[in-house]
Amino acid sequence: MTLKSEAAALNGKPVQVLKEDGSVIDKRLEPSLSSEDLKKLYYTMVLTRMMDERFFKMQRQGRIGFYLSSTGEEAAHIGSAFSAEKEDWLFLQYREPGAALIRGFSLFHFACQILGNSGDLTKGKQMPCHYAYKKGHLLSISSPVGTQIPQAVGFAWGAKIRNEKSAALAYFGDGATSTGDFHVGMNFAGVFKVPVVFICKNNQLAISLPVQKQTAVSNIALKAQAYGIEGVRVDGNDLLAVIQATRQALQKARSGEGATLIEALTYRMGAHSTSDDPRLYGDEMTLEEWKKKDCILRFQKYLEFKGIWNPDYEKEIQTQAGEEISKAVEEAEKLPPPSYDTLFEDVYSEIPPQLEEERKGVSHAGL
Amino acid sequence: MTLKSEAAALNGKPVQVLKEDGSVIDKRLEPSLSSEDLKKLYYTMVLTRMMDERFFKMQRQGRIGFYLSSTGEEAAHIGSAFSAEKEDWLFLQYREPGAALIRGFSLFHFACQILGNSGDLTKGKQMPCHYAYKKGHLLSISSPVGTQIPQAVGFAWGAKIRNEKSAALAYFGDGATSTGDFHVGMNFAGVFKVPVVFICKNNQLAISLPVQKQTAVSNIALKAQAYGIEGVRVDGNDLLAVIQATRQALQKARSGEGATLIEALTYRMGAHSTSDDPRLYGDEMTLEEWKKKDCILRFQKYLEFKGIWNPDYEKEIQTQAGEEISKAVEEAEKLPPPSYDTLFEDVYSEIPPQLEEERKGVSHAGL
Amino acid sequence: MPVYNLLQALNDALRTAMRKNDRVVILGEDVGKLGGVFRVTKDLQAEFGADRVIDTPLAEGGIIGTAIGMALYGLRPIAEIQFSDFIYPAFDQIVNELAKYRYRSGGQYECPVIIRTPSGGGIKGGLYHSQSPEAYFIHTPGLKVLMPSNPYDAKGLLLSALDQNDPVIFFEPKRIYRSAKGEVPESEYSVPIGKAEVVKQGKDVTLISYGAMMTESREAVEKALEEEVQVELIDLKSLVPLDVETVIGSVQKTGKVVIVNEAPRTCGFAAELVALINEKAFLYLEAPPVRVTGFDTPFPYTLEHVYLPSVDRILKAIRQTAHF
Amino acid sequence: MPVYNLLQALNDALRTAMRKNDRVVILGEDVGKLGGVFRVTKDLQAEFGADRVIDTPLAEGGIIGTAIGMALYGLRPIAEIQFSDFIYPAFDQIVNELAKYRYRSGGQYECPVIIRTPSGGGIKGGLYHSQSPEAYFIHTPGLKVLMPSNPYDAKGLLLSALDQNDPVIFFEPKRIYRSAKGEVPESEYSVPIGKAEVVKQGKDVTLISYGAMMTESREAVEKALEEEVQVELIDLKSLVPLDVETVIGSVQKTGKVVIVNEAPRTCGFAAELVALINEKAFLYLEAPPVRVTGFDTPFPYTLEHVYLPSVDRILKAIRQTAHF
Ligand SMILES: Cc1ncc(C[n+]2csc(CCOP(=O)(O)OP(=O)(O)O)c2C)c(N)n1
Ligand SMILES: Cc1ncc(C[n+]2csc(CCOP(=O)(O)OP(=O)(O)O)c2C)c(N)n1
Ligand SMILES: [Mg+2]
Ligand SMILES: [Mg+2]
Repeated sequence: MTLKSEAAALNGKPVQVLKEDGSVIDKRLEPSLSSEDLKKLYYTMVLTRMMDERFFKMQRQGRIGFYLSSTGEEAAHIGSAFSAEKEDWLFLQYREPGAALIRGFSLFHFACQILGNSGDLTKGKQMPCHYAYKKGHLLSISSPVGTQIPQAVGFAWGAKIRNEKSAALAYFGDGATSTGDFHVGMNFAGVFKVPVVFICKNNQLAISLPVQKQTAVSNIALKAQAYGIEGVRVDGNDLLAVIQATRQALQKARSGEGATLIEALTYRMGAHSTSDDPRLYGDEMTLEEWKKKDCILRFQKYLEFKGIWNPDYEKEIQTQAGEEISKAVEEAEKLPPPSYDTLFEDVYSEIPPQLEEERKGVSHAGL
Repeated sequence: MTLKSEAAALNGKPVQVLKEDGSVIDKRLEPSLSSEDLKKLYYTMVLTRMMDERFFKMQRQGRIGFYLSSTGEEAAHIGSAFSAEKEDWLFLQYREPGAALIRGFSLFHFACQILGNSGDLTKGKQMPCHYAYKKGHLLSISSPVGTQIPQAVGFAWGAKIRNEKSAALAYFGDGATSTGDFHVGMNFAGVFKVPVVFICKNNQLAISLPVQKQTAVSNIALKAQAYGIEGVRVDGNDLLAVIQATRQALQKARSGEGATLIEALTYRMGAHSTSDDPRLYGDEMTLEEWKKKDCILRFQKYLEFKGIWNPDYEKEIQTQAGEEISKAVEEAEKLPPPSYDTLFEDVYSEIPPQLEEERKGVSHAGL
Repeated sequence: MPVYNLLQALNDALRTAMRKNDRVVILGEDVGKLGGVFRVTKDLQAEFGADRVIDTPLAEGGIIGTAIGMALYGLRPIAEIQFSDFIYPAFDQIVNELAKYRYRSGGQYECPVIIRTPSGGGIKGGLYHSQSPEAYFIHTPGLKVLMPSNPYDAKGLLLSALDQNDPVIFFEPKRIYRSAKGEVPESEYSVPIGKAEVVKQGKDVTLISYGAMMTESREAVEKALEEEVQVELIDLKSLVPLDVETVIGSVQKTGKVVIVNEAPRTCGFAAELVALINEKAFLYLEAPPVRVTGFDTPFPYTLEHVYLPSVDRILKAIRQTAHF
Repeated sequence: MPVYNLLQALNDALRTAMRKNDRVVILGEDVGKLGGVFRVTKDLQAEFGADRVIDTPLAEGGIIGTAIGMALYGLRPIAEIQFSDFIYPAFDQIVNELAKYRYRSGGQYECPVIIRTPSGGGIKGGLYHSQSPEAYFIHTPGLKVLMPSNPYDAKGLLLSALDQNDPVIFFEPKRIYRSAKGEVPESEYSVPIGKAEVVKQGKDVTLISYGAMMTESREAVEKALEEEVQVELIDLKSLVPLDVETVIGSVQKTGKVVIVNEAPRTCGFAAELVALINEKAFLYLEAPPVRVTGFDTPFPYTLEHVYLPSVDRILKAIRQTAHF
C-alpha cells in the first residue's frame, strides 16, 4: 500500500500511521522496524532534544554565539534520515541536528563546530549549526535558504548519469519553497527524472512569517504537481509516517521513477534561533495546540504499546544522553581556536601567491 | 459563462471559441466586438505579420542588425493587448510587436527603434525589438527572460495599494516559466491577490528547446494551482478565445479577486530570431501541422462569416499595410544615429561629475 | 535633540518619510509584525498598516522585482534585504533591471527603489551574515551606493535618498547598529549624496574609510596623533557618486594615503580609490597608497577579528605610509 | 597543425576532454541538439549522447546549482551560460555556494565546476548581449577567472581548468570567436593557469590587457612603434590567480602603464591592477597608470564603437603615458 493512494484519499489532510495516542491506524502502512531500530530512533530523538536544550542554554550563558534548535520537529528529520541508505547523501537546511546524529556526526564534532574551535571539522569557518561531514554523507550546510535544493538535484542526477545507486535527500523549510531555487530544483528534477527526495519540513513559520502568508497554497505537497513530481503530505510529528513516506520515495527514486516531494507538516515549537524573540509575533494558541501533538510523546506511546518503553527506560536513556552531551561539550571546550593559518586554507586547492602574501602578513604581524 | 468552467471540463485541451473553419463553437463565449473592433483587430494582425516579414528581410539585407518575428503568434498577443483598458499597463517579453501596435506605438517609432537611430524613443540604447513606450503604457523590454514577471506583479500591487484601477498584463513565453522570476512573481501575486494577468504564450519552443523538455508539465496553466491562482488554457491561435479569457481575467483583477494565468497555446512558426537557424533542431512535421491552424486565417474565416472579409478587402488592407510600413521605414531611414551625448544620458537623473568627465573626454576626442 | 543609536535613527528616518509621503512603502522579510530582525522597522506596521509595511515571502528576487514594479507605478518602495549576504538572489533584478531601467528606456521611466541592507562583519555571523558586497554595486552603473557611519548621517542620507529619483543601495553597518550613538534632529533634514566629510583635519596622511570601519579608523587616527602623525580622516558616506574633490584635495595636501574597508581586497573599492588618486594626484603622491582590507577569502567565523581590519593594522599602515 | 578559430578551438578542447574523461559533462541552454547559439558545443551531443551534453530548461540558477551537485558527486561539469549577461540569476549559486564550498566545509568537499560564458561587446548586442562582468567574479574569493585571447590559449586554458580542482569562470571573448585564428595542436596540451604572456617586448610603456581587447591593443602597439614608442604588451589570460611577477617585472622595466579592458571603469579590474602596481612598484612609476575602459554606463547599442576602447583611444593613452 502506498502513501500516495492514501494521501489522495485524504484530500489535503496529512497522512498518519500513528494516532496521537500512539496506536497504529492502518497496519499496512506501519514500517517494519526491528526493536533495535525503534530504540535507536527513540534515543536519537531524545538525544536531539536534550542536545538542543543544552546548546540553547549554553548560548544564553555566553559560551557559544548562536544556536538553532529543532524542538518539536525531530520526527520529520530523524525519521527521514534514518530511512536513507548508506550510499545516500543528505543536503540539510540547518534545522536537522538529529539527521546529522543519525548519520554518525558525533556529539563531540557537533560541539566543536558550534564552538568553532580547532576540533571543528569545518575549522571554525562557519556559524554554529552549519556543519559538513563527508564521512556521513552530509553535505555542507549554508545559510542562504533554498540553495541546497538544485544542488541535491544535481548530485542525484550525477548518480543517474553514472548509473550508480545513490539518491539525494534535500531538506528545507516552508519558507524555502518561495525561493527561485526551489522552483528550478523541482523543475529540473521533474524534467530529468532525478533520484532525489525533497523533504519539506513545513513548520509553518519562516522566522516570523506564518506559512499562510508565505504562499497562498500552504499545502506544500500540492506544489509538486506543477513539476510532474509526486507530492505526499504526511503528519510530520508522526515518526512512522515520515519513515514510511521516505522509504517509498527512496525506493521509487532507486527504481528510476524520479523524485518525490514529501511535506512533513509540523510546527516550530520555539524561537527561530537564539537571536529571535517569538513573543514579538508568535501565536500562543497554536503553540499550545501543537504541544499536545509532540512527536516524541507520540512515538513514546507507540513504544509503550510495543513493550519497549517504560518510565525506567526513559530515565535510563535520559541519563545516558545527558552524560554523552556533557562529555562531548567538556572535551570540546578544552580545545583552542583554530590557527590563523586556517583563515587562508581551503579557499583554493592550493594557496595562490597573492593569498600566500596575505597569510604571511598575518603571521608576521603576530596579530 | 466563464472560460474557467469551460476549461475545467476540457481537461487540458485548450478552450476554443472558434473552430478552425472560423465558426463559433459556443455563442456564450463569443466576445462582443463591434465591426470596427473586428476590423482593427484583423488589420493589426495583418500589419504585424507584414511588418515582421519586412523587418526580417531588412535584416537579411543588412539594413538592420537583428529582428525577432512573431509570425503565427499574432492572436495571442494582439487579442490580449486589445482587451486591456487604457489604464492598464503591458509588460512585454519581446515577441509581441502587435501588442505594441495596439497600444499606439507607431510604425515609425518601431522602425527607429530597430534602426537604433536618433528617432528612437530609447535613443539607440537597446537591441532591436526592445522598445519602451510610456505613452502607450508599454514598459521597457529587456532581454533577460522572466524579469518582467515580478515587476508586473509589483506594478499591479502598487495600483492595489493605492486603491486605483490599473491592472498589469505580464507577457512571457513557455521558456520563461522555468525561471526563478516566474515562481516568485506568481507566488507574490497569489499571496497578495494582485490585479495582474499573466499571459504565457506557449509557442512550444525556447530557442531550440521543446516545451516538453522545458518542464515535465507542459500544460502551463496547471502550474497556477501551485500559487492559488486561476489558470486557463486557451487556444492561442483563436483570437476570440484569447480576448474572452483576457477580458474575464481583467474583470476579475479589477474586482479585487486577484491574478489569472492565461496560457495561450500556439506555435513558433519561424526561427527564434534572425540569428537562429531552426534547420539545426526544428521539427518539420509539427510546423506543417500548425501552419494549418494559422490564427489569421481562422479569424479571417470568422470575418467572412460575418460579411466583413472578402478578397478585395484583403487586397485593400494589404496595400494599406504595405504602404504604411514602407513610409515608416523610409522616414526612419533618413534619420542619423543618436548623438554621442546620449551615451551618458539617462544613467542617472543627472549626470554625476565623474561621468561628466567621461562624457567630456569623448566629445573632446571627437571620437 | 534626542540621542539615537543607528537603529533608532533609521527607524526615525523611515517614520518621518512615511508620514510625509504616503507613497513610501516598506517591504521585506520580517519587516512587519516583527519589525525586522534588527528592529529597524519597529512599530512601523502598527502605525502605517500592513499595506505599507509589508512582510514578504522568502524571495529576494521577488522583493526587488516587485519593488521595481511599485516604483514604476509611482510608489517609493524601500526594500529591506535582511542581510546583504542574501542580496544575490536579487542580483539580476538589481544589476540587469533596476540599474538599467532609466537608461534602456531612454529616460522614459525612472525606478527609484531604495534597497536597505545591513552589511559587514563583527557580529560573529560567519560566511553568510558578514559580507561587504558594496564593490559589486559600485561597479554597476546606474546605482547610487551609500553607507553611513553614524546616526546623524544615517537619517539624513536615507531622507536624501528618498528625495531623488535614482535607485540606491543603502548599506547599514550592522556591527555598530547599537554602539554608534549621536544626536539626531527630530525634524526632517538631509545629508547630501555625493559629499564626503573630513572628520578630522591632518597634514601628514589621508585616511579614507566609510561605514563601521570609521570606528577603528578614528581610533587609529587618535593613536597616530600620540605618535605625532597628523592624519586627515575622511568619511566617504557616498560611494557612488563619489566626492572626488574632497578625496583628491586631501591627498594633494598630504601626499600619503591609507584606505580602509572590510571587503576582500582584490577588486574592492579601495582599489578604485587608488586608481583614481593615481589619475588625479599622481604628482602629489609621496608614498604608495596602502589598502587595509579584508583578506581574499570568504568571511570566517571564529577568527573574524583577524580578518577584519583592526586598529593595529590601520595604525601600522599609517606608520608605514607616514615614514615611507 | 590545423588552423582553428576560437570556436573551433573550444569545440576541440571540449571534445578532447570528453573523450579522455567520461566524468566530463556539459550542460546549458541549447548546448545539445543545436550545439550552442555560437556552436561551441557543435556535434558533441551526437558523439557523447544526451546524458553528457545536456539541454537544460531556461534557468541559470538551475544550471549552476545542479552543476555544483554534479561536481560534488564527482563529475566534471562544464556549464554554459549562453551570454555572460545572463549569469546573474545564478549569482547566488556562484558567489555564495560554488566559490565558498571548499572553504566552508573546511576542505572536506571540492567543487570543480567550470562555467563557460561568452562575454564582451562588439557584436551589436546592446545592453544584454555585451557585458563584461569579470570584476564581479574577480572580487569573489574562491573562484578562478580566465579569459583567453586566441585559439591556442583557449584550448590550453580550458584543458588546464579541467585538470585542477577549483571552480573556474571561463570568459570567452565572443567578438573574436570567428576572427581570432591560429594554429592549435590536435593533441592535448595545457596553458598554465596563473601565467601571463609577454606578447611583445618593449622598454617604454607596459600595456596590459586580456580577451578581445588584445586585438585593439596589439594594433595600438604596432602604431606606437611607428611613433617610436616601444610598448611591452602583456596578455593576462588568467585574471585570478594573477601573474603578479610578470606584470610587476614589466612595470619595473618601463615605469609606465596602460591598462585596457571593456568593462565599466569604476571598480573594474583595471583599478585592481593600478592598486597592485602602486603597492609593488611605486618607486618605479614614472607616470600615472592610465585606464582605457568602457564608460560608467550600461552598454549601448548603436554607439557601441564609441563605448568600446578603440585603437585610437589606446594609442592616445600610450602617447600620453610615454610623453608624461
Ligand atoms: C536567501 C535567504 N534569505 C533570507 C535568509 C534569512 N533567513 C534565515 S532562516 C529564514 C526562514 C527560513 O524559513 P524556513 O525555510 O521555513 O525554515 P525554518 O527556519 O522554519 O526551519 C530566513 C528568512 C536566508 N538565510 N537566506
Ligand atoms: C535569463 C536569460 N537566459 C537566457 C536567455 C537567452 N534566450 C533568449 S530567448 C530564450 C528563449 C525564451 O523562450 P520563451 O520564453 O519560450 O520565449 P519565445 O522566444 O519562445 O517567445 C533564451 C534562452 C535570456 N534572454 N535570458
Ligand atoms: Mg519553516
Ligand atoms: Mg517559447
